[in-house]
Amino acid sequence: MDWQRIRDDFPILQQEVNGHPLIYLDSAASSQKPRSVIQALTHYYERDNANVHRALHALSMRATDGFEAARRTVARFLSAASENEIIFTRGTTEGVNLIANAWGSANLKPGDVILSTGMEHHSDLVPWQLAAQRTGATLKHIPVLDDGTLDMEAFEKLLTPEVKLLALVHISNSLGTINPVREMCAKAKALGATTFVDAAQSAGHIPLSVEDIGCDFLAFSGHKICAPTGIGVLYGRMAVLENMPPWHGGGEMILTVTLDSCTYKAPPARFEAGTPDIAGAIGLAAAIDYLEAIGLSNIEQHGLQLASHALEKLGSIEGLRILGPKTGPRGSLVSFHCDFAHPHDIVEWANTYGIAMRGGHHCTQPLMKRFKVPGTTRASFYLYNTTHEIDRLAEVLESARKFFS
Amino acid sequence: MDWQRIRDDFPILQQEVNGHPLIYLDSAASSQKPRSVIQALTHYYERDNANVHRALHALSMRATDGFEAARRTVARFLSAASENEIIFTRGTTEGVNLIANAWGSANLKPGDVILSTGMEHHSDLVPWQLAAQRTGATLKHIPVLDDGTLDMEAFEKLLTPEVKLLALVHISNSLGTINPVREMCAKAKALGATTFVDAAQSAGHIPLSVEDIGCDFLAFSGHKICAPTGIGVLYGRMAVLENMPPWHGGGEMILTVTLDSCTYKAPPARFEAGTPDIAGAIGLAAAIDYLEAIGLSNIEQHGLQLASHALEKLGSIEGLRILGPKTGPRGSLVSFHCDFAHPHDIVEWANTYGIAMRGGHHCTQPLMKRFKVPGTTRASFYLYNTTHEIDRLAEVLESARKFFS
Amino acid sequence: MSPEELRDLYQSVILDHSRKPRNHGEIPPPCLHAHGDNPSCGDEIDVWVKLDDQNHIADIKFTGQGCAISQASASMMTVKVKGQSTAAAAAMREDFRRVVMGDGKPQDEDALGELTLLEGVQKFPQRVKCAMLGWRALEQALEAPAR
Amino acid sequence: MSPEELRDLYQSVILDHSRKPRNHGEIPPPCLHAHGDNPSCGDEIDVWVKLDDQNHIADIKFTGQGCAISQASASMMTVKVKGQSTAAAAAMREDFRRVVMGDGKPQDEDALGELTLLEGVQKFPQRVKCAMLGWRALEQALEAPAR
Ligand SMILES: Cc1ncc(COP(=O)(O)O)c(C=O)c1O
Ligand SMILES: Cc1ncc(COP(=O)(O)O)c(C=O)c1O
Repeated sequence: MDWQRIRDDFPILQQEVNGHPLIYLDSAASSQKPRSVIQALTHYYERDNANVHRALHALSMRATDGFEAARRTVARFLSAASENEIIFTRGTTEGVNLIANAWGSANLKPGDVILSTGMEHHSDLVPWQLAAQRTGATLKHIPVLDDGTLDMEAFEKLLTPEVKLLALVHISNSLGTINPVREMCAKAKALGATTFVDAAQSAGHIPLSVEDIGCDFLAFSGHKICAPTGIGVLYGRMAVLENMPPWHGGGEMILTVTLDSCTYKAPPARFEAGTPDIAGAIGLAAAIDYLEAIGLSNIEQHGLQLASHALEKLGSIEGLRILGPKTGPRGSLVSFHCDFAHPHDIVEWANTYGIAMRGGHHCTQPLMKRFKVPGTTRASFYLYNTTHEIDRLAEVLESARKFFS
Repeated sequence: MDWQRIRDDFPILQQEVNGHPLIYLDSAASSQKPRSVIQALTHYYERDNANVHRALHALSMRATDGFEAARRTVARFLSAASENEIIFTRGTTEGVNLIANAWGSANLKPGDVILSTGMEHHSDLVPWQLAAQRTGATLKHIPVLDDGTLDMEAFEKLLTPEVKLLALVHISNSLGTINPVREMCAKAKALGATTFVDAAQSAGHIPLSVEDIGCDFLAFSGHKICAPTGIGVLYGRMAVLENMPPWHGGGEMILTVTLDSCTYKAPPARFEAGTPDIAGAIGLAAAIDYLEAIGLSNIEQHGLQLASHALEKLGSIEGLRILGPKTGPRGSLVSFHCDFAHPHDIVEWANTYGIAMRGGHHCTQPLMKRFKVPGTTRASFYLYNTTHEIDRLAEVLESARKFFS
Repeated sequence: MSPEELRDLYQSVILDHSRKPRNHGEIPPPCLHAHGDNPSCGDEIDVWVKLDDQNHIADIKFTGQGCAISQASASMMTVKVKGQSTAAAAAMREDFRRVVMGDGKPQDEDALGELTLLEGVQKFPQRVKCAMLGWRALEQALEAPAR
Repeated sequence: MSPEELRDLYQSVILDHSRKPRNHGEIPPPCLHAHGDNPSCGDEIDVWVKLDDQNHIADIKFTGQGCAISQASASMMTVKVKGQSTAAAAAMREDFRRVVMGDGKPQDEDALGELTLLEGVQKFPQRVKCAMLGWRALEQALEAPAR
């Protein structure tokens, strides 16, 4: 795989920032888009755009075909049993809220436990806090160990028959930890719990199969896997989806409506009220096609290589402490604390040299408290990054250390 | 205004369908996009794309600036008092659901009345049915008269002190009726009710001012006003928004989070959990700029002229009955019933001649029942349509009449 | 789609059935009945069936509303299945599905008779469910409990 | 942003204040106190103030955590406002805001003294709220009920 050539597919990378070639190390926040995805949007708007469903004119049929083909592409991408298990959302956050509301309202009651972890993104934490408030269920968290992995002993203890839902992140956006979601879902399912995996950081980075993971729900965001902003996916096992009441009401999710009542369509339509982000779904399919042409296993390897290189290079900088696992597989990001400067000062410094990173709590405030840091600086990688860029980052961090110390 | 020239701004219109120049008469379902909007998307993805907020690197700052500038553009477009009254949604449907949930859960109780009309789109009906079920409030509907206008005498009677919310459509997507939203909101407000206007069919078609209408909430969809799919707007008066609990939980809507609880940001952030459709918002601003450059009053006049022309031309076809007001101002669409053929046969016939229309219930099943039709055929217009296209439609409908009779 | 293909879709026999549906009406109980609809477009067909003691369709009627294709197809179906065994009707349904979807040759083209005129639907995939609506209702009626 | 502008932002005086904050710590009650934070980045400043009977700032201390700009700015602020009247402190805050936002000339540049070194913030608009954080906390403290 010629990773250098991949960079040519991304128009945005061909620019200078503050007089330096852009080094984009913020893909965990949002990824860049290859030309083929941008063209899929342009093509759609210049040739096929119309509203979907109940389509009898040519444009509307083309738009509907493109939209539903995108659903099939996503189903294949996740190894879902059927495309009807694919619900289009705005992103991971909306997916979690959908489950917390539609599934939660029908399945949670006082005494029930929602089991989550201490390393969840706010988007997989706040919806459960709200669901707990509404339903009287209790929210519990599997603690995080010093090495950034989950306390599996504590998990075994917390996993009681009261646990109705296990909600956990696949790859932590703040630590890079890869959680053993398959084993954990299997244990939870054995006790009759429903399972949700937040795949915001794993989708598009490693091969992903809901069949293999064995979860009931899984969510990810298109914008993090080379697709447009505004589109995401919630996968739900049909046996679970079928028994869920709707959440958003509106056009396209109903069968028949009178002024007083209505009946609902089967999933996925039941959960897709209103005009969807048609172009976004088509762009998402283009992104998946792009990633699959390169190969998810190749992308995974490349990502791991970048992370290992960063661990080594950044790990040797004085006063810089990397959070999360130091050995073994990890997500393609490093999150670190510098004793010589605050994350914002580091990010500002790096930006002056054309390097884009993110500093702060990364929407994981409880985790930052757990590690007693006000925030971290995070360099996150994707298929278009190179070890050379990481070398340059190390140089710039070294210069920051000298300047701020 | 050279309306013929406007057509050149829309790449999609330069195509043939089934060997005939495309005549797109389905803008009430979704509008086409001018080149400037498509370019705004391309430009964003090729130059500025990054996640917004907590932005310290160059791309992220540009993305944040673009996104927040779009909010100001929308605020100006609606004459809102502040850009903080603008919440980005996926579309009208999500906007209604947001109010029905966030506002509804805090403000509706048994005995309260939600007053709506018999001509609402399912998206402004089903969310209120669900809210009524959840809260014990009662949903009532202002009847529709034979001429397609609201029964204003019935409105006066239905408007009791129990009415906590008036939710009504500005321009009916199935009739073309323009409701007197200003007067109705004023009367409802005088009784202390909160007011919502569904502007899905009026935004981008006529000048729109929340100050003038005097409503508390107003929603519209970007995709119907030349903007990308996946983006929409909910306007909320700050005094009302401030007192609303959140709905979706997640990143970006919280101030501080512990594992057990959190505090929320002020509006609009409180209602925008997760990564928003950044490119969509920027595309929406480009669409508004485009429409404002042409002038909303000009667009309104053009739309009325097209509707009048269609009333005249189609009205003279034997066996064709037009629904909705026959005189005075109306939305830029005509919805009709043909005694010689079913809407789907008509739409299919027209499509063969390159004409795109929609046939069916248009997500207003109760209204179809009210007018005792299984559905209608709808020709809907926008700034890129011409009277010549309507003449052609009349010819094709005449040929359908001959064929099917 | 050319105007020719459109005229193929709406052949005069088809339009004739849609304007003057055969076997239109209801059968009073006891009989088998099912309601079929395409919620996405609003087409509706109700089918009433009376079986004899050898499981032959002794009588069949339908009512409904919708596009010419759905109504004509239902009308033509009632003509063809009347007097047939339920097994023969099921075979005919499968053959008819092949015709309208362009999904291989029907097993017994002759049995379909003028129903094959609906093969124009092949060119209009979004109309397949219109053509199949009556047949779906018949299938459900045959599985329904007698009333 | 050039490295030169960055060095302007982080002048040695500023870094010195951020590394060795002046007036660091708490004042025991009775005093005025406020907590300020930038939730979006996590910076925090607590300010404690003791007024004398002529409404002059007899003592001021702060604690906090965050970027060099927010902490240095707070430290420099405490040095400058100590001994000043609350009115003078308010005028200084407004002048300082002008400097960091590049929003016109300050009324009394001399009073600001080394605080003007933070004018490099102008080039980094997203850091304005960092520079203003301590001042916002002071403003709130002066409006807070004594405790
Ligand atoms: C009057 C009206 N309200 C609401 C909607 C729903 O809009 P959307 O599907 O974009 O959410 C529509 C669009 O079909 C409409 O015409
Ligand atoms: C682990 C994780 N979960 C959830 C989210 C939320 O995704 P989105 O903002 O796209 O809804 C993110 C992205 O920041 C994430 O990293």
